[in-house]
Amino acid sequence: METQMDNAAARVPAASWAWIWQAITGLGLVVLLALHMVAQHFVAEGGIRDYADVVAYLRNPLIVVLELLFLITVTAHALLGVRTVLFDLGLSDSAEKRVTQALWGVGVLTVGYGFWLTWVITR
Amino acid sequence: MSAPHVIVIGAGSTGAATAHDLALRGLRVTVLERGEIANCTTGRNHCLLHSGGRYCVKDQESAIECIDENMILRRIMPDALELNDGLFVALTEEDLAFKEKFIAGCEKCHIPYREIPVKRALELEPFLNPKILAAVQVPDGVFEPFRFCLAFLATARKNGAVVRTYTEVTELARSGQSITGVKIRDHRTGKMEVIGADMVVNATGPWAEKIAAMGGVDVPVSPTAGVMVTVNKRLNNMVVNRLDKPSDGDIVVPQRMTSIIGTTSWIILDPDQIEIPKDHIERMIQKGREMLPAIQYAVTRGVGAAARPLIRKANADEREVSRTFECFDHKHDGVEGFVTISGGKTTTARGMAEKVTDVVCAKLGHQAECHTRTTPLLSYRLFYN
Amino acid sequence: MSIQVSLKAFRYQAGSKPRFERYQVTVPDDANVIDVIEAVWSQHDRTLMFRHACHHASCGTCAVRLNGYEKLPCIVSVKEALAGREEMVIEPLRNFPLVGDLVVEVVSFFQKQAASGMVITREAEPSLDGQPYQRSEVFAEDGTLDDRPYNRFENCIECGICISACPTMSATDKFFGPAGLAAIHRAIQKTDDHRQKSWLLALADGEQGVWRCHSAFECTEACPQNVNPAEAIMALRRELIANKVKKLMRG
Amino acid sequence: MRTDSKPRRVWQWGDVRQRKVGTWAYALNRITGLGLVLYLYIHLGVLSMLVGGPAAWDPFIKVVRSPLFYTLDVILIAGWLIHGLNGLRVTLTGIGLALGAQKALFVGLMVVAAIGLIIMAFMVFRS
Repeated sequence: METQMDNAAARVPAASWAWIWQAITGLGLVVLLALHMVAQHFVAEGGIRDYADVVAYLRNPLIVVLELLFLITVTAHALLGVRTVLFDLGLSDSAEKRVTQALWGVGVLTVGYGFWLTWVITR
Repeated sequence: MSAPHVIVIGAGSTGAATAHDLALRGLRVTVLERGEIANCTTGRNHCLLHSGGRYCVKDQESAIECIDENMILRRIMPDALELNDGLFVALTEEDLAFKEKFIAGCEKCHIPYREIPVKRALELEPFLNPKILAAVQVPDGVFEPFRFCLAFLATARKNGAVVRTYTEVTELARSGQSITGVKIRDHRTGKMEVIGADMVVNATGPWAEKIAAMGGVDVPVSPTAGVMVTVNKRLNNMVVNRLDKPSDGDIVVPQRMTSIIGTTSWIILDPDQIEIPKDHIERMIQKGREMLPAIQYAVTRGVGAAARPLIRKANADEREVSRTFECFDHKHDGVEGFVTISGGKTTTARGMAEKVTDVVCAKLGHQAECHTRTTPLLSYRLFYN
Repeated sequence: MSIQVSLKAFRYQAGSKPRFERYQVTVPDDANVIDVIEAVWSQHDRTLMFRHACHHASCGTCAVRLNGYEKLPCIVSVKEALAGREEMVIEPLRNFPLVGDLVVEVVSFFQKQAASGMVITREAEPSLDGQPYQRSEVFAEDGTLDDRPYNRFENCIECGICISACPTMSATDKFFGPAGLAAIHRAIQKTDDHRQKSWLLALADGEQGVWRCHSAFECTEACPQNVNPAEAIMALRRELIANKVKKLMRG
Repeated sequence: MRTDSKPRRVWQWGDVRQRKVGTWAYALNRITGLGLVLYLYIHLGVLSMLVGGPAAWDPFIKVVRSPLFYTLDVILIAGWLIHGLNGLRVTLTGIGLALGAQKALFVGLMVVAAIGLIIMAFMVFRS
């Protein structure tokens, strides 16, 4: 009985981290999205209208940090959400593993792309 | 050579317990049930694990069967019982006069009993009529009939039995004077089949007469209906019985979050067509209120009636008929390979199974002893695996 | 007094197409919906497959969808079922494999229930009326007196209604589901064994556990026995999160 | 025995017929969530035009400032509001808070979303 219990406990990985991160990033987004909108419309006076405005906007280092933080958070939240939806399709254990790995890849690429784009514009 | 094959018709408590006993003794078993497990007589019974108290005055044979089986079931299915005992309460001077006979009956049938002071009884059961004159405690209990059957069938399946629900027996196959199997319709697929068997056990309760007729024999079983009225509150901890001879509305069985008032008794022609008389429902509520007045504040949750199998005896009122069971070996009617087990109660199902399995084993020349008294049953949940 | 009831019932037999069939049956005016289903069987078609046993909401077999919603037909009156409509519609539960007609295969449900190890009987608790169950002296096996609390069956009758009502269960079977998680929660409440408790919590925290619930609360809405599985799931989550926070604080 | 096909089972997530308010919330959260993911990647894709400098970006911005795109903006904002506010309900109830009030909470938050949407729509079209 005891060994059976030990084995079972060892077999099931805690699935809570995904939910907890989803909640944390979700709450983070409420704040960051508001800042994202406010910053774009009010920090850049009259809103960001053309390319010159974009470059000017990103010259503020605080804005760059804010925007990149926003990108990381929104990507994490979005991909965790996609992961949940895919898992609810009733995938096999190995498919679940592959989905998680693939989404990590997509996430890294997305954030990397954001960093690269910021670098190209502000360079 | 493989073990003989026995078909059990009916998956109520009798069929379930019989399948378990047969499988435990090493026979190959197939259970055939036309609907869901326990869908009629057993499913809609009173859920009462009898102490035998109800029968200890007028029907001591049944009472002894009940208390013996009660004690066995406590050992073999301890997780599937509410064991809170029962009270027999006297409401009138007449009831009080019955008490002497009741206690003598308990002594005679070795049913543990204890008279408890009225004040104490009212402490234990706050909803009891405060006007009761006496209370006697006996080891009644409560089971859940569907799961009761599942526990037997789960264990039978582990021992190799095959259980087929939604499979209706349409004819008995015979060769000369022997029953050689059954013809069935599998309702899942609509297909007809013939299944061969070395022995067919008719465990169909009040339908026993119908199945026996397929084999060209007769069994004296009368379908007798009884009404149960369930209210949406649990008003008693223990089973509450009227301290009197058996009558309508003489018992309130608590189960889960509800209390079940029972029962009436009338002979019916067809166990498939029961019309519940409205006055019976009213009478149940009215009689129940005499013992537990709070019933008037509860809402009726469900009303059920099912046919019980009563073994006919000449010139007896249906309340007077013994609740005991009987096993009919149809070789006495000139038919081999066919046995009927009927009568009895869910409480005595294991005992009925033992008796019919003894008969089956003797007929088949299969040497095996009964071990169901001491074999713990599997969890009912394991029926589904 | 008898009344005529119209109903539309889902019919399916292995190898043929599912369809709806209309029936008219005669039942007493105070009948419940299970009596209507039984009347279809006894008055029209003896091949109709449906589950039923106790007719008072204890066995949990008869659960179907009545007019679209999960119900126990044994405790819903015909009057309620026909309120504002000409005919009632009876279909099998969702999210289970279909055996035929109104019968679904509940094996997966009982396997999930068994995972918790919760037994069917519970120690006595305050009844619905708020009246406490009191301790009684009852008989031991040897006939002597024995002190033991009252017991009773669990509220959950394992009818499968919550599984049918849960939107997450519609596409995945890798979820203990509302009843399964409520059972784990009950088993945690019942045990004093520390190891058993943490094993059960790990089960709830696992990949088939509480994190697959996405807060639709349909289980609690539909449960005929007021088990409130959603609350049990959220209580498990709260405990799991609290444990994690405590662990973090301790480093 | 018959089991529904996977696509049919997946469809049942979004099938809110014969369901109570909880499934409405569930389905809305899924649909808005997936829509927002789609938007996120379209948005990131569009931003790649910035690499082409003012010659690529400025004409595009002119196109975007049209009633059609403003309407799309309003739909986007509706998605944010519904998903964000419902997410608040999921998080609160998910840690055991406001369990008894989950239905009222959903309805209340959706009313807030509707009011917020009207204000935001007004702001979008005025700018």
